[in-house]
Amino acid sequence: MKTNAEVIIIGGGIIGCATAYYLAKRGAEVIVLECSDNIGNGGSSRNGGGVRQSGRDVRELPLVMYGIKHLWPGLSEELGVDCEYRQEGNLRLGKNEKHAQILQKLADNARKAGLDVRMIDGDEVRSINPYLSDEVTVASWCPTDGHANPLTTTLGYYKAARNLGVSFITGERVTALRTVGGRIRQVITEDTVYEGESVLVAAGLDSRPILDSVGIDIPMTKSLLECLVTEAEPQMFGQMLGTADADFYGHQTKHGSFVFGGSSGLERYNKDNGTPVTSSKTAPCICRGIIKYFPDLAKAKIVRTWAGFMDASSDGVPSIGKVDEIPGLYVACAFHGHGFGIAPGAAHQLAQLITTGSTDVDLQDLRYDRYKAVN
Amino acid sequence: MNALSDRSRDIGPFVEKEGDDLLVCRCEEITKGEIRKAVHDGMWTITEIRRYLRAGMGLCQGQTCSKLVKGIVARELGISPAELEPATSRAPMRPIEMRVFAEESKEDHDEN
Amino acid sequence: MSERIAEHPILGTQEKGKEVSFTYDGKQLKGYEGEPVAVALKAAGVMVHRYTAKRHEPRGIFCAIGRCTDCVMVVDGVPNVRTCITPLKEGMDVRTQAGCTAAESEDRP
Amino acid sequence: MKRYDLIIVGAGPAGLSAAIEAAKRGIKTVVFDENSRPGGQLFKQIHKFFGSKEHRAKIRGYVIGGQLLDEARKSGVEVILDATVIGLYQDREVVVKLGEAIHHFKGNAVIVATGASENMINFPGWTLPGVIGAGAAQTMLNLHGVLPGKRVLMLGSGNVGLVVSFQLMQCGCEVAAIVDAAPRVGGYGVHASKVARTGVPFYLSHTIVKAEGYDHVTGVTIAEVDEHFSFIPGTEKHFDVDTICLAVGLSPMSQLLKMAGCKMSDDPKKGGQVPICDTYGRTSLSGIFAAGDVSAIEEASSAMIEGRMAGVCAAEYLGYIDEEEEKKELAELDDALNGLRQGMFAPGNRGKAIEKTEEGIDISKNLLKNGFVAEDEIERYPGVTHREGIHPVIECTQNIPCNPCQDACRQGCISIGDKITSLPIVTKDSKCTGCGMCVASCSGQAIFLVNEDCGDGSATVTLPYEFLPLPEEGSKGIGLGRDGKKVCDAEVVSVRSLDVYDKTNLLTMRVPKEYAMKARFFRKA
Repeated sequence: MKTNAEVIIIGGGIIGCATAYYLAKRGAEVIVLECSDNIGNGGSSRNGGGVRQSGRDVRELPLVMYGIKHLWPGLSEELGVDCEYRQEGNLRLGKNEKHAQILQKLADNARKAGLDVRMIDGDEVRSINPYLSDEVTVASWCPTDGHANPLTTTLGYYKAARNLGVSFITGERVTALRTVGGRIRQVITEDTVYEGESVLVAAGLDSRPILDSVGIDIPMTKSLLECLVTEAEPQMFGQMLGTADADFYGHQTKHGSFVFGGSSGLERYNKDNGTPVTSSKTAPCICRGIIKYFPDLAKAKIVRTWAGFMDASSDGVPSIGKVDEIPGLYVACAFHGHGFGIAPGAAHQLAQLITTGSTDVDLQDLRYDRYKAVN
Repeated sequence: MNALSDRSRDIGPFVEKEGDDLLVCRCEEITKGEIRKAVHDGMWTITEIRRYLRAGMGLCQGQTCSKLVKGIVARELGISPAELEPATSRAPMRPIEMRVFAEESKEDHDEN
Repeated sequence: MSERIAEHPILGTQEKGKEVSFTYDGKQLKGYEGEPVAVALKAAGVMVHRYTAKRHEPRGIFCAIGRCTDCVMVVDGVPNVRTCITPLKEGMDVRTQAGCTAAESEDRP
Repeated sequence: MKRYDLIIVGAGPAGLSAAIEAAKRGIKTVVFDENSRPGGQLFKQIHKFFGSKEHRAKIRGYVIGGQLLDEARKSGVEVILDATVIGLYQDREVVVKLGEAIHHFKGNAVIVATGASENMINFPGWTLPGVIGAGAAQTMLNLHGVLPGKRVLMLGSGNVGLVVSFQLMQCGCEVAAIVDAAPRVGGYGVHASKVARTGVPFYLSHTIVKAEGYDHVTGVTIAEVDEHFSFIPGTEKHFDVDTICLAVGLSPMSQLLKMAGCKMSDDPKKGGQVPICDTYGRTSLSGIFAAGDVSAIEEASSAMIEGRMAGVCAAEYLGYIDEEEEKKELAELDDALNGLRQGMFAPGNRGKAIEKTEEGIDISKNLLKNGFVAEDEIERYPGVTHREGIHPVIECTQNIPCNPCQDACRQGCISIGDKITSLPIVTKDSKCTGCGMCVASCSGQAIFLVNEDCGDGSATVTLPYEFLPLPEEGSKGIGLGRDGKKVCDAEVVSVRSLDVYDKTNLLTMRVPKEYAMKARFFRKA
């Protein structure tokens, strides 16, 4: 088993797998360490599949727009796996004036950053998606948004990276990092010491204790989010959906099933018994939310629910880039529950950063050390 | 770390075999050949196979095929089926209509 | 090709609900109220409950206890209904399913 | 939230037995079951059970189901049917779909007794309508009174395959063959023999090559397999059948326990993924217990005792009995369970090829290969003796925990002794009156009354007969050997159908005396 490489990536989620892939494409030798027995077992396989620009903080917009422009359209072909990417727009729905204000503000900011997103009324919403109920009176509409299958996309990056010679080691929990001569050098697990010239920490919530070993801290909290999936239904619509209230989001998959997520308000307080298990209250709450928006789906059957921890960042956007204080160390974490759509862009730029020292997209706003006291 | 940790372990090349077109997952219509190929694509756990192929992710949620899938994956990897962790169990145990799931009884079933 | 058991050497004659009519792909059939839809169809000689989405292959009863979901049909307009555990009612509209919708006649090979 | 002292999931033999134990100690107990009838698989089991009196031996499964249900109701158990448990969440919260809504319940303790589901095996054509699980056949026949087909091929020679084959024939279906990839019959020899003597051929070391048919099964091809389970070319055999029944084992349905977070293990000896628990069903999670097939595949008789054990443990956990009482009760139940877990089919012997009986007699090779004991093998078993006048011939050749025959004979003709697995012997000076109680009480239908020489060149053979229509006195036909092939002409002397026989009719046929020890079944001409 290989223990030395140019780059060691901690975390076999979509960020780790995709960065490994783009690094390998650039000729780098890479080892990916994943603490779970399964590749992509955190947020990468538990999210709702949005590939979305609208509704995002402007600081992360350039990175996701880069991905949607340059990477997502050809991704299935490039990886040889159907990522089920579908670019048919995103409707963010509202039912009242308060929602309209939230949506308007998000849309205004996004437009300033160069994104085509506009406000539409209830009738126009239903001309785009006739299944939505009359309760929907307003929405923001971004035609270049879309959705994809997070499971096949993550595993597609893994497969492609593995084919390029990247070493993946699962069930390997990193306990500490170690610098040698002022540079990052060692990644220590229970049984093994891995060595690399560069180390990327992309381990979601676990990034925090790992970075702790070299005195770096990225403020994150844990929040348990839930999703559910229905049986296959006839194809109804292609848009990604969300709401101003964030009470549900989701889309219809290529397979025909609907994948929906949502919130009960208890996310931050769910009891943690060590594994992300669903609570008994959330799925019914999500179902009630969906039925209000989509009365036609009332008889669709739920076949499965699941939960995942979101790595909530203190300001809602991730930390991505170089840790200047420790040469060779890079981070990509705290994606705050919307790390899937942005992952190809982030991974692509990280690979470029690690191998060349520069990026096409300015990552300055996403620096790891940006967190300041509010008062 | 376990027998499946080093995903670079050589399990030999994928060779098409007779019987590859045999259906394994009845719900999602996934064949033995697709499952064998997925193992060679690096999907070494039951969870990864499910996520990659949808085998066991259909209406019955793997109640019919899970043992068959396990057997095929184990054979391809040259390990015992018991070494493969079965998929996570998740609610609901049976398909349930959204309108029913949404309807939480207030009285918690009164006796009568 | 199938029939009901008139008298069983151990169980004797089995009690059934009242006789009801239902339609199967538009055809009138009879069965007993409360018995699974699949049983009424079986007694009438119906073997094929649905055609699959990908390979368009026929499927029928497999587990008969609601696990395998192979016997699903479109019942009263709702697809994916497990007929082996759905009680028969007067006037039910039962249709062969193709993929996840009711089969049109051209769906049947 | 509504809270019960004890919530039990599953109203099968284990769940109901647990509920009875708990409720009779004053515990507020509810049982949820997703089916519209309680009793689990018991209501599909129409054969007489094995074991001894305390295991409810020689009572038919569905009757035991009724008894359990009565006892449960009398002890105040609330049994809620059509109640699908959709999840076992943190803090022992059970979420149940009832009607058109979901309900949240908390249990101070929870017993999961969800049973097992059938294993399946795939071959070309296995998705065709007409390929069904053996459980499906049983459900259609015994719960809903409809035939799954007319001509059936059974894959699997374990007890399920054998018992369901017999049930199919009882309803008038023809069983074309029983096929198993293993080289030996997996189930009880007595179950195999009662099927074989009606003429059903056994194909061991054979499996299905393909199911044939366009939109439903019209035929099947099987072939012999070598020791690596590969087909041997040229050994193909074709059968015209409309139904293929799969009886290839069971897996514990343990998903609820896994969802709850119980530590699980994958144990092929127990049938698959099971909760890690102690002998009495205590899982790794406090207050959560498992009982019956969900924790290891066994017989319904064991499930009932395991259920009682879990009920006793829950009672102690909930403070209704003290540890001392728990210990005493469990010790008694231990004895009952150990009584069942003996003999050559005991859980500990699973997978072992046993060559000799506990008495040191060679096991019939023909029984394991073809489903019946050959003529040159049968004489070596202690139940097979020759007497003047009418006497029992007990063709019981394997050590299984079962002893009703011993109590059935008021004359004391039959003895098993203290060890429940011992082969029955016909006592020396006994006086058989020909009452037939032994024939009717043998759950394996392995006892015959024979008068080897009636003085007129003929002999009479009385055999258990559970088929319809019943042949009339005087009707002529043929006597079939243990292998189901014609051995001689036969005439029905009498058919006795007393209530005490519990639906096992006693058919007495007259055969030429040289066939007294050969003819074992009657078929009308």
